[in-house]
Amino acid sequence: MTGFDVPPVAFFLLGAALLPWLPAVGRAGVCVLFPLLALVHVSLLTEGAELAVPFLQYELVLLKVDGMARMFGIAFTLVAVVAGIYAWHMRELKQQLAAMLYAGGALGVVFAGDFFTLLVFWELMAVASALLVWAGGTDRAGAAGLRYLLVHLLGGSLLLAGIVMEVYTSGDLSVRAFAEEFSPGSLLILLGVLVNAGMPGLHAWLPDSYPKSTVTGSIFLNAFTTKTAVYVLAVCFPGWEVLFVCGLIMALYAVSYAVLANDIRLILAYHIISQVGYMVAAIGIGGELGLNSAAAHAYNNILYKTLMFMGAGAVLFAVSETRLTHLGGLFRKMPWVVVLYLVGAAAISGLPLFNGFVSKSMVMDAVYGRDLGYSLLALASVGTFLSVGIKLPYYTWFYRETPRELDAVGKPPVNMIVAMGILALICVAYGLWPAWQYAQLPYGVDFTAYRTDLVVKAIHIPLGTFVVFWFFRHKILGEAKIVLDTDWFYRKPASNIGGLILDGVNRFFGACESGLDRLIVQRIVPPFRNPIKALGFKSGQGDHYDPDMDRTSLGSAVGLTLLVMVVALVLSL
Amino acid sequence: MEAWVHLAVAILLPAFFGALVAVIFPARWRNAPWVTAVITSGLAFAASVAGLVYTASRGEVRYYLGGWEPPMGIELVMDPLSAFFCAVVTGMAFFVFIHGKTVVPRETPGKEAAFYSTALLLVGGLLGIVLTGDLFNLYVFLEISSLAGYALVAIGDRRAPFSAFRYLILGTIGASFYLLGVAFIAMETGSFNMGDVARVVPALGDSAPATVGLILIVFGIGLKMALFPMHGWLSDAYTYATSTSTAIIAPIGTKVAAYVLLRGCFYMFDPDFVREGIPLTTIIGYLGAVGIIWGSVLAIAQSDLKRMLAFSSVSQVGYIALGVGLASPLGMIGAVLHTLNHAVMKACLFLVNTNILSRFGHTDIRRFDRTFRIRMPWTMAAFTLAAISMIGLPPTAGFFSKWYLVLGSWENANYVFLGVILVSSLLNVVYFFRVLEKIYLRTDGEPYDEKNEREDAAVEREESPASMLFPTVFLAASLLVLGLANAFIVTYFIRPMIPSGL
Amino acid sequence: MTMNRITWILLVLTLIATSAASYRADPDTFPLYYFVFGVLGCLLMLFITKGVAKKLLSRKEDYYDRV
Amino acid sequence: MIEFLHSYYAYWAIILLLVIGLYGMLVKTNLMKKVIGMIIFQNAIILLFVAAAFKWDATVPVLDPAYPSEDPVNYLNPLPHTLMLTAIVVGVAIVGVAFALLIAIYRNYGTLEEPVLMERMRSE
Repeated sequence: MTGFDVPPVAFFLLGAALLPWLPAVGRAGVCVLFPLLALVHVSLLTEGAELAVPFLQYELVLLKVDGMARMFGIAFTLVAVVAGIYAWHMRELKQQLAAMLYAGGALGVVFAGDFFTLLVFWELMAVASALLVWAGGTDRAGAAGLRYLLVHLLGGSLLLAGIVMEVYTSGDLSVRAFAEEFSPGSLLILLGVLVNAGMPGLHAWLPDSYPKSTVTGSIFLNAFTTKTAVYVLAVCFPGWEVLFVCGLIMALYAVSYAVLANDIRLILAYHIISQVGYMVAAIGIGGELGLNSAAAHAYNNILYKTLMFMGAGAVLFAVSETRLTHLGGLFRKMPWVVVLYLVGAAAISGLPLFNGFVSKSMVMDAVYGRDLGYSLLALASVGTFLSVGIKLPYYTWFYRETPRELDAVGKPPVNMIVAMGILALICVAYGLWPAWQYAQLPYGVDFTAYRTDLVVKAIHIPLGTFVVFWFFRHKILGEAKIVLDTDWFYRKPASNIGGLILDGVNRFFGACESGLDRLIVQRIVPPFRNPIKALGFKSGQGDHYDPDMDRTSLGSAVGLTLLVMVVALVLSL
Repeated sequence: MEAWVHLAVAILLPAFFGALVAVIFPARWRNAPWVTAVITSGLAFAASVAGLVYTASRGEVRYYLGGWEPPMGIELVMDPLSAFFCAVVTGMAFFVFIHGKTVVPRETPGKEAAFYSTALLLVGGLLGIVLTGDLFNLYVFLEISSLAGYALVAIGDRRAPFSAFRYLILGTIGASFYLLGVAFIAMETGSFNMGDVARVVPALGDSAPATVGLILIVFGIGLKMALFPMHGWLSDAYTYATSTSTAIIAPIGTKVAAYVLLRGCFYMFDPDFVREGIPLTTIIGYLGAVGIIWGSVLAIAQSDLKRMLAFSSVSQVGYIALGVGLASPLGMIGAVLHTLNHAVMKACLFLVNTNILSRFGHTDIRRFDRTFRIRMPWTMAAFTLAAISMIGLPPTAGFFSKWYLVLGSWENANYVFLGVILVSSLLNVVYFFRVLEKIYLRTDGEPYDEKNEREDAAVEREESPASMLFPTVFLAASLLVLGLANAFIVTYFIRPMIPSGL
Repeated sequence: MTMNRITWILLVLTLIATSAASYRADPDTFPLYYFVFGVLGCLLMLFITKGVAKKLLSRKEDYYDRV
Repeated sequence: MIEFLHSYYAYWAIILLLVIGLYGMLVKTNLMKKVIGMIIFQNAIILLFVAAAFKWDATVPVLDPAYPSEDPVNYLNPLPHTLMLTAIVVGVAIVGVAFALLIAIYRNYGTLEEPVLMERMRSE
């Protein structure tokens, strides 16, 4: 007990409050210093520390420290510090503010002890992160940001509805593990959290928006939203069998899209979902090993995924281009970026000596015994290595000569390299000395990562993948295209059907769409234009409501009054 | 204690005094009626706030008019409920009067004195309804406010007299039914005093005349409240009256009727009896629920902003009726809180409507466009905030009253009401976003490009004068304050007023 | 990037060494199981995604910008 | 039956007046006739108060040696009757406003027949 039980979010809110008053350099300093203070603070927090304030008849628990929360808190503050360094050159107040609030929101969620507090920070995250998407500045980013916000508000509403029901049935506001049964409340909460976790079907906001954010914005985006969702799942739904299935779907579905994607930040975005899939599956297994492995994997994932996004950001910063088909041969321009990125890639692929190996092995160990699930996760790791381990770096930095239009490229600033270097160092350190990691886990650990079978497996799968890749390397790149995902359903405007009726799938979608269109345009909208007519009253005549045409006579208004009176009297006597 | 007794009458007097004073100034002093109205309503507001604070901490105040004790004489009673409604009525009147400085002389040139005098009579009548402890006296105040209301509605455009006439016929029927109900209750209990009635009624047991009396009172007053389906007078009256008339009648007129509803159902009669003996509150609640949906649907159908707001009033009054219908502490909190919130929101929206009308000469939603937000940024910001509050998004005030209603419905396991509240929030989104989209997003189908930018740059800012802008923005901002302070308001002002039997 | 002979030899040596280690640790499992898994899995993934999904779901880049 | 009707004849007359008033407001299309219906309706209610507060063999509440003052049966309750004075005044005010509105309507549209009036408002 340090006797200083302040919620860590306070540091970020304080920092955000300071930002507008400072000159540009000072702002960048604040963005590193305050997260650093928060990091120190979080690492000094002792388990069991609690800060509660009364609110109405409830008690809001702003701070509640346990192993799981502490682990996520350290990861979040750590990555906020490094991201602050990475963004040192960036002088835009709006982005800095949004980033601080966003990171603060994530910490608020993690250390929230009751659902109201959690929800408040949850919504803060949604709004702040939408600002980061909008900061992209392009029309596409603007539209994507709006879609992003709408989806998250929907998710937040589901969560709110679930929480209301849950609090009402149980009267208990505290964040806690739910018994595995589908009450309406817990189901709504689960759905709301799964929106943020990126469950396929509810996930399209992620690949839609992350690649459209700014260089630095996507660094923050990748770390917080999905991982807080993982945290909430781990705390509230440990051992829910349905999550195991969800996790498998996430891991495979997203990795398939990552294999197809052409934009490097899109590949990484899909990989967020895929990696979260591992964690969700581990949570679905539950138990100490399951939760430990989920927490460890989330922790490591935050580190190496941020590192990789930083690499992609450096490319974008230097050449303003992120499509693989338009990149190539950039190795000589940014050797350090490549090397550091490859550390991250090795970690995500689970190669021995890197931190990803440790946690991925833990997850696989937790899943061991469920043969189909085990094989499917192994298959997902093939896709992981294929897309971010080889495809992305190969076509970006090594394949063919530098395209002419990219020839006069800028160099990524030093602070970016430094930030990447710090993360790479941590990734390697945790890989070499897994005991450091075990010590932080919420439950006691009885696990050895460097077991022969695990090491062999971690080497053989990438080897096999690499051989196939090399064989087909000239065919895999393909053309500059995009691949439709479920955001199609809300992005494609209703009026455009003609050009789509080309093949089976499209005809099906088209039919659904035109059906919906007909339903909305011809059935749902017109009655709203003139409800009087739609309900069959004699006075309703035109297509649109017209006060003069649709005015009821005075006699009928008097009649209605009498009717109400008579009905009420009859019912009451 | 002694001095505080006069607080009750101190709320009532300024309005009537102002109504008399406003007409005596020579015509040269053009602003004198306005100043009178602002000062007197401000005094009444201050007295109401003082009364609110006093009653919240020290309980009710009784004032015997002329020194005659009830049941012979008439008493004014200021308890937490009536003090709360007084504060709402006078507060709204104060801000709307400030706003009228330039609007009234333009819309009704040469008749400012008559206008303010009538408007103050309206306010005085409404305050009288809220404060009086006597059933017949309430009828008199009801008719004072109604007559002033008919007159205010009638000073509009060509159609206004007819809409005022409709209002008059229906309003008189409502008031007559109320009087009939009073006759039944007086015949059964032998007293016109509400306190006496409340003491006698439980002893009567299941008395048919008293029940009939209550029902007549409730639905007679329901007509004044525009409870569905007795809202036929409302849309025309609000649409064709002058801007300031609507702005003053709309936020407070129906709310005071809601006050009578609460008073009659929960204070004069035993809440248990009203809830279970006769299904009166249930009927009110379901009528409110239907009204919520019906008002929202019709609001979507409107192309005129003012008429849309009028129908939205029908819908919002439904929320209050729904809260009464729940007949539980949470429902009561929701209803009372929504009265306050809706008064502020509606006043703000009608003021915005006036600002738009006075700058652009029309309030046709179909003709709204992007330039609005450049020409009147503050007004549009106020509109947006009020719209968000109407929809009920946190942390604006509108969210919290709906929240209590949702909690109340959930507690009563009334899923119909729950569904209605959720569906109506969606419908609210539809009709408000239709406007917001035009103001903030719509670029006529074209992508936003340099041409638009140049056009936008050519548009000059023409915000309303300060006398109009201040009340609008202040009310909008207070929505946020009310939202954040809702826990305080509920704990200190609303909880003390919940009757013991509820 | 080029893959010269030495690199390939290194890869094969790694494969053999690790397989041998695996065999020593547990003679019952097939030492090259995960290598084959990697090869087949990669082929499967490429086949499914490129062959099926890309035909059905891929669009020009300005797909969403066209009205 | 006759007895029942007889003992409550004042109320029957009042109910009849109420119905006539409502009928006027409900069915008649001429706005002036609606106002007349409204007047009848209001006055019926006033009569109800007057009738209800009256009792035979009692006097006004002024002390009279002929009537023993200790027995309240001998005196009328004056309150309903006096209150009705106010109600009559209110009623007159309403009628006045209604007529003023009718004049304004007639000036604007040249008719007091509701269907014609609505037709003219429509064609504007």
